[in-house]
Amino acid sequence: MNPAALKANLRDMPPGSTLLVNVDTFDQRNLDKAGYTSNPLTDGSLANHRVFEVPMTSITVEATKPLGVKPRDAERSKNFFALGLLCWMYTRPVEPLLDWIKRRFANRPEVLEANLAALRAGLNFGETAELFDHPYEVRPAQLPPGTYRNITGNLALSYGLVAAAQKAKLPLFYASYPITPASDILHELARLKHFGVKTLQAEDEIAAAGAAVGAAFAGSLAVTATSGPGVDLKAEAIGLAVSLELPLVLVDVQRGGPSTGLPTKTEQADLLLAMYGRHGEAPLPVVAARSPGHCFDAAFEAARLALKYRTPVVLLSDGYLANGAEPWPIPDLDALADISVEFATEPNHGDEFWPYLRDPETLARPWAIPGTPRLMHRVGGIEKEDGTGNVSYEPENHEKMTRLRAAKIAGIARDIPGVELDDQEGAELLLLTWGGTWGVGTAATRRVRARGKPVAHAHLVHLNPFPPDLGDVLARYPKVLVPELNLGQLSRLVRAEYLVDARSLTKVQGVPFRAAEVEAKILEMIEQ
Amino acid sequence: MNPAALKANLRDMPPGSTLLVNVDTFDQRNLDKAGYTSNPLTDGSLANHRVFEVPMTSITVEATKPLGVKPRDAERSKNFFALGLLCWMYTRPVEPLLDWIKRRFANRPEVLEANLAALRAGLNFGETAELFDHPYEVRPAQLPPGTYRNITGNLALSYGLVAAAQKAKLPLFYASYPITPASDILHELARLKHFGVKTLQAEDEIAAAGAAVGAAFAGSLAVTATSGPGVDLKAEAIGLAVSLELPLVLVDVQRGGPSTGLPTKTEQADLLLAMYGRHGEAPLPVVAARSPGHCFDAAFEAARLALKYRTPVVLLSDGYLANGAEPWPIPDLDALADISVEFATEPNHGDEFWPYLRDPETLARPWAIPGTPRLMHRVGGIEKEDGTGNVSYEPENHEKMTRLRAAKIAGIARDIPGVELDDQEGAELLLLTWGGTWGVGTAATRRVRARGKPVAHAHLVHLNPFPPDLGDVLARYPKVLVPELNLGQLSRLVRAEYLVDARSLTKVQGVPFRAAEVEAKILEMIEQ
Amino acid sequence: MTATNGDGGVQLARKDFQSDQEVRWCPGCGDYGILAAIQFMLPEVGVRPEELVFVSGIGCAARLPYYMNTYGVHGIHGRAPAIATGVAIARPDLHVWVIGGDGDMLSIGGNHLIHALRRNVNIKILMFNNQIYGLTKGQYSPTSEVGKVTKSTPFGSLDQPFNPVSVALGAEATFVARTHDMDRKHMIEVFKRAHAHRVRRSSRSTRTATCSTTARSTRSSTRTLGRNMLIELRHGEPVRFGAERELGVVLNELGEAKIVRVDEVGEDAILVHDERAPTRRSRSRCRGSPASPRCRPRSGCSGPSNGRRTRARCSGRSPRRPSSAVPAISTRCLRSAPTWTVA
Amino acid sequence: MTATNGDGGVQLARKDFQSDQEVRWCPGCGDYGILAAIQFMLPEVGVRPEELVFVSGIGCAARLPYYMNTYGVHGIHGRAPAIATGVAIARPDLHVWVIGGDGDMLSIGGNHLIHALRRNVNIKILMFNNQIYGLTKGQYSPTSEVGKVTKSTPFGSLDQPFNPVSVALGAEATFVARTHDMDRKHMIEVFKRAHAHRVRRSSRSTRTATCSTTARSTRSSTRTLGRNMLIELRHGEPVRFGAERELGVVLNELGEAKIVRVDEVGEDAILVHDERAPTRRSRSRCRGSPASPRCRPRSGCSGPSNGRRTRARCSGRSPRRPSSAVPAISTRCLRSAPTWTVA
Ligand SMILES: Cc1ncc(C[n+]2csc(CCOP(=O)(O)OP(=O)(O)O)c2C)c(N)n1
Ligand SMILES: Cc1ncc(C[n+]2csc(CCOP(=O)(O)OP(=O)(O)O)c2C)c(N)n1
Ligand code: SF4
Ligand code: SF4
Ligand SMILES: [Mg+2]
Ligand SMILES: [Mg+2]
Repeated sequence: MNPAALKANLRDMPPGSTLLVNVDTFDQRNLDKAGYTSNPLTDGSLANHRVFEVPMTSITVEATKPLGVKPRDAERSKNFFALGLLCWMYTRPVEPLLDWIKRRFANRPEVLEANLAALRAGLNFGETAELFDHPYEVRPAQLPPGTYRNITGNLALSYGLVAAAQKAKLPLFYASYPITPASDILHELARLKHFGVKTLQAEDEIAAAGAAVGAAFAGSLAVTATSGPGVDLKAEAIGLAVSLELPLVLVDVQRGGPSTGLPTKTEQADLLLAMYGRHGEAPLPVVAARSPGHCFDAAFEAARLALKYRTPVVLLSDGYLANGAEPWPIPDLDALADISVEFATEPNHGDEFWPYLRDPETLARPWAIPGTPRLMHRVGGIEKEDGTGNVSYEPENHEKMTRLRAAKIAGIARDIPGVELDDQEGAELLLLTWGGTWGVGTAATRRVRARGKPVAHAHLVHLNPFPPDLGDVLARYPKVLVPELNLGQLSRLVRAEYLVDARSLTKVQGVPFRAAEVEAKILEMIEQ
Repeated sequence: MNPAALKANLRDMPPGSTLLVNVDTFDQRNLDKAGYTSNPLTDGSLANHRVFEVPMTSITVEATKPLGVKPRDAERSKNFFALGLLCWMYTRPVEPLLDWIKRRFANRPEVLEANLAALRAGLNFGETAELFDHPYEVRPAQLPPGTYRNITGNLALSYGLVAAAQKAKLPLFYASYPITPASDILHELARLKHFGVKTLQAEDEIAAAGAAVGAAFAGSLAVTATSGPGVDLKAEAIGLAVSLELPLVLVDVQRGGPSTGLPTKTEQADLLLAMYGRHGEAPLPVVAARSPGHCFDAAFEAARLALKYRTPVVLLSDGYLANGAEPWPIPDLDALADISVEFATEPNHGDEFWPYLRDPETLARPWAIPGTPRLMHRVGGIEKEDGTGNVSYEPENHEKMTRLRAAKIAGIARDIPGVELDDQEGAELLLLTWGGTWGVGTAATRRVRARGKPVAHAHLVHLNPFPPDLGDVLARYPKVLVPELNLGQLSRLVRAEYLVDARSLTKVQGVPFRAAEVEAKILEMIEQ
Repeated sequence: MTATNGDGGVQLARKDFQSDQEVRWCPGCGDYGILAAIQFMLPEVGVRPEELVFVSGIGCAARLPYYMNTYGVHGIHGRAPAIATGVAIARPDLHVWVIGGDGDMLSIGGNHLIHALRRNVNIKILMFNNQIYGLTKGQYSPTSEVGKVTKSTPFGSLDQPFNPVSVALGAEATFVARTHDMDRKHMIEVFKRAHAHRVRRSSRSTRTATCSTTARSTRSSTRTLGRNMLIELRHGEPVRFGAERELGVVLNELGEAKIVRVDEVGEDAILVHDERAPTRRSRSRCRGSPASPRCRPRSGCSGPSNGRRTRARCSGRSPRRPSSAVPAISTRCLRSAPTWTVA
Repeated sequence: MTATNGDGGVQLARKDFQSDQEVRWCPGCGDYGILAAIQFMLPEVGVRPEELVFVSGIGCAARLPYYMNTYGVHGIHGRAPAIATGVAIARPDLHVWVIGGDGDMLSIGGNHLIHALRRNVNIKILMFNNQIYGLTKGQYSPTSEVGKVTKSTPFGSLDQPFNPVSVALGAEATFVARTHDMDRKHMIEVFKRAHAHRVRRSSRSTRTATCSTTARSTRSSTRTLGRNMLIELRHGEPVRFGAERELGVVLNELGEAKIVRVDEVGEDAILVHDERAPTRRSRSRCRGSPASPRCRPRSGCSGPSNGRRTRARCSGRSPRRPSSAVPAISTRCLRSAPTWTVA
């Protein structure tokens, strides 16, 4: 789009839609011509849309130059550049397009070549610049009353962290290393320093996690975010945080793996990594967002658990949620829970301060931050004596501490809501979703019910510990189906925990399920 | 021990026993006095023992100097230094000893102080120098006929790797970063360069794993070993090896966790990490050694699977096996299987070479090493097109490749032996062990049977994939007990896979089970 | 562009080193020039495609191996020097080149880089320094100048950048050079010297002949960047530059480099470049002077260019808990985008 | 050893900085001296225990925080500079010290070290350089000299060591000093300067006042290591050393440092040390000269001392598959320990 096209079409674009603008055309002359008094790209008026600013003209000119195409003529191939880029973004096959172009311009070989070059340049631009987009399947607009804005998952997650810090009355410290599709959280938070947010672009993911541990020790709400490969690298520092029992949120915006995999595509294949990706017995809570807007709530909840139980928490998002957008009812911040915690200020054992003397209910240890007189203490990753926190190699103590750490995390089950269950009379099959498959799960449930077949749907936000009643809920249905964008990770956890024959519907294509796919599988299982 | 004591007592020391020698006394004069013509510490004559060389005299002198003790008098406190060191090594409580010393020397305060200082110096030396020892419970000497030597797990593992390289007709490339209790593998292999072994002490564990990937690409049998924290760090590079489908062995000599944990103590808590400690769907085979000598066989098997299926393999050992020693029947190298694989030498798709064209049976891809004309190709961590190996973002291709990688690993089940089952008529309970609990499992089984109660014992060397008949075996017993030095990791895998109510007996004390503990649990479960 | 192999006989050409994969950098990206220089250089030094391994990390630059008709590993971010070390130790018969960007090599991969240099492994390392993270859409890198406004530093970056040559020399590198993507001739010359730098370890009689090489290539899309922006250093020649070579470098008594007009101090006063002198180290540091051309990265990887340029990471003293002076995130902020109401 | 706090009034002593934990280093280890120097220095600069955070990685040196009655984090291997960066950014009001060994800081932690220096974060880094891995029982470290025989290098190490000062300067460190565990006075002086080095970021008007500091401390157990082995550098003074201060350092026209007899060249020819001159870099590199004392590490952490000293990593050209020239591991080898037979 150029300024004129933007002006003409903007009112027809629903919030959350994606705009591809040709920045090369946004010069003063064109803006004036279109009747803009300020540049819409910078004045915030497009904040409700996902805007990709691409220098289409100049890249097309460059791309066709080797063919001897003159800049003026190249301009005309620009649309093919845009087409190429769209193919990339929506993962559409290119071959039919190529055939069509070849037929269409068969008798004008120079134009054909130029258009093909432009198309390829568009495709390559998407790949090279790691552009990321999937249309988030917006829920039908039967929205409850309220005030909405459009929001992407990454932005909602950023706001959720800031809100949590505020409700905890703590500064927010955010350290990370850029990686698709998590980078935007860094970009968003870096702009919010006036809210007491400090951001650090670290030299790598290990340093980012290390810095977060340091900031947590120093009394901040410490957060680090990354995607798959970065989670691998942070494992050791997260294990340290488990041992130090310090609050910390690790955000994993999942993408296609293994290894570099499909960096711009979505997947849900890091659940078992979140659960078990550290050496030794190092349990921690795992929370997953279910929609772009829910990233706000999930971030808030992750921070709450981290602070209250002095533990690192893994918050799972994915590329689909992170870059997808949906209408979001703007929360009333005053209505959000107070999640503040007390720093220790006094010795807790006679004249002494014992950093591992636990709260009998939460099993959390006291948080005494540097600068507090009389509470000086040292913490480290070597096993600690129960209570004093001194280094201890004593066998029984290690057993005790290992079980205490596990009990602390397991005990969180008492502090989280029961299963979100959408039951239906006569349902024999339970559809169990987690994370980004919630949307398609609700849609598929609706569709199955519309066919007159009963089905129940439960969704898990908390993946460790599970809601306390999950075992009971599962036991009520003879059939359990878990649709997952992996090879069956939640189903393994559920099977091991409850010995329930949970079946998987798996898909690993870098794109979300379609409702019809889940619907078909449900119907098939109901028939069986 | 000084030279004289060594001379006098050596013949009474069974092979594999631990010798604590005071190096300060091994000067020429003392050696001559004891009648040694060469220094036994360096001439190899103690190779059958675990020798700890400790400068006892000088440390004791230094430790007592602040008390004003003269060097000559300090000498006499030396035995208390040795006592302290022994307490550390055998994880014995110190308090009773302290009480005894205090009573014993109550009326000679200077001597008391000196002895206490020496005792503490001994304890601290053990901790500071990360000395590692557990007495390995040697099996009763009903050994079958054959030629034996005494061997520690780390040495057997090193030899197993060298033997595998030889039987594969490949050079062995070993890269690692020092860490207790895995360092000795580096020390051993560094001495074997005359067998074509190349060792690299890398700058960290990531670099060690990266170098191993490079060496594998270049055509070596590539191995990297570490312990818990190092496994965390290697995750990303191992994920790369999964994606590149290159042979590589990752050895994890498990120790007490989480974080730095108990670096000199044993544990079995990295099984789930080995299984799931990488982002995305990145399955790989897992093999575990069951005794010090078996580390040889397990290393050989890990190398075999890695080479044949072009995959990284995790080989699990633990501190108890690594540093424990047992009599070992020296294998006949000629009798070991030929595990050599062919490098690709010719284009495999017309004139082209396709690096991801698989062997239809093993699903392994060809291994074409640099230097081979006409087979130039590029591999990378981005998803690859089936066959050509070119970068591909195509959804169906990603699904296909993800399932192919999983099928390749799952297919290994056809290539491994069935469950090692020690059944007994009438047994209702199956004791299922893995790794270092094999020894105590056999002992407990013997003890239960000696009481006239039937019990069956199965041991798993292959943890992924499981032996093909494991499901059938488990189904035969109403009760399954899994003793583990963790919080129940194998039992989770078995429950998820077979929906069998496998119960755990867990212990996390940094020390192995005692046979009586396992026996008691078996009896308890039999009664139920 | 064919050449005769040193062994005599074998004639290879640029195309022998080009793979069948489409080059996917942004049109106009400086990486094209570097790729071409490598592909022109290789036939001239007489090495066969199968003897070459190109190892890279992740980033735009790190795509290069795909475009070479040689053996290649596109590895993981930052670890290319480690992977290459494994290749080179396992196979001293190969020629191993390491490719990466400034983020790949100096941020996440800094440790592997300095250790590879120190170890003097038989590899050649090319860092493509565009002073930005290209692939991830424009965050500042360890070579970005102070104050740079990028997506991750909307108020300007605070960190002192590395001077890659200083880092390499501080890490005991035995061959370091810097060249420029717009100067194909100089690039090819530098790459040839890198290729030839395969010495025995100094005076010690090691049997594994190893060396390491770093070339630094700055990319630019602005074709207007002229010769007079660069100081070309040649062994044994006075350090002069400028359109008319009217400028030169002198050393003061402390060993600091200064830029002067040659006619004011006389030709004899001008420093003569000595590759082996330890003060080359000082000269690598004429930062901010024309010696280090400031390149405008390609549109594809540039950060926001019109943000406000302030330099504070956080505002003022930082209380442990936000005091009332630190505004709380407010409903107003969450509404900073247009809102609508459903009734 | 008490002192008056700068604020006036508060009197603290060494014991106020000593924790109740037993110090567990080997008797005679050089780390004791460094610990004592820190504990003597702190009361003199007037800082309160609760304002201090000691952050370390893993290793013998890294145990130090346990012995300080301050806040402390015993972190994970190599990551202390990163953890400390988090503490310092979150809390500019604190005094943050980073402690680690040569392996911790320069091997696994090299990248965090150079980035912490480059970023000029408000931390002070002390590296205890014993040129060996102490805790893990004696493998060579990145500062071990070429040819060192250790457990992991039975035939002698091949790798060129880092010069820590060069690495730090190459990484844009703003304060670098080297001192010695046997010289408490000099140590305390250096630590005090490190403590004081808390400047505003050069000329830019940043509000967060940050700086970083590296002091390097070599340990030695040999009490005989005398003054005449060291060159002490003092700003504004000629660089002279030796028992009688009879030796000195001059700079030749290339900026290279040379050791000369003072009476042969005259006092005026001797280089005057200027802390701010860029060629300090060259002088950091008088390696092998008396400027870098060779320390024998403590028994507890020394490697095997009587192995053969050969320097090859592998024997000769390295064929892709072992040829017949490479002996196969044999039953004889597996039997290299005494064997016995059960019949
Ligand atoms: C472990 C890991 N962290 C982060 C990333 C994301 N990432 C890919 S390339 C890159 C930096 C690219 O910058 P540079 O190395 O300078 O190369 P350029 O694209 O500028 O050529 C980053 C942060 C990744 N792929 N892996
Ligand atoms: C990730 C990880 N890798 C390896 C180790 C094992 N390790 C502990 S300390 C150390 C090196 C000690 O050397 P140095 O840092 O020089 O300290 P010193 O003991 O000599 O004071 C190593 C390799 C570890 N704890 N963690
Ligand atoms: S994003 Fe930048 S570095 Fe990457 S291809 Fe485009 S211009 Fe080149
Ligand atoms: S092993 Fe070495 S560094 Fe460690 S305490 Fe002993 S003497 Fe000191
Ligand atoms: Mg770059
Ligand atoms: Mg050391």
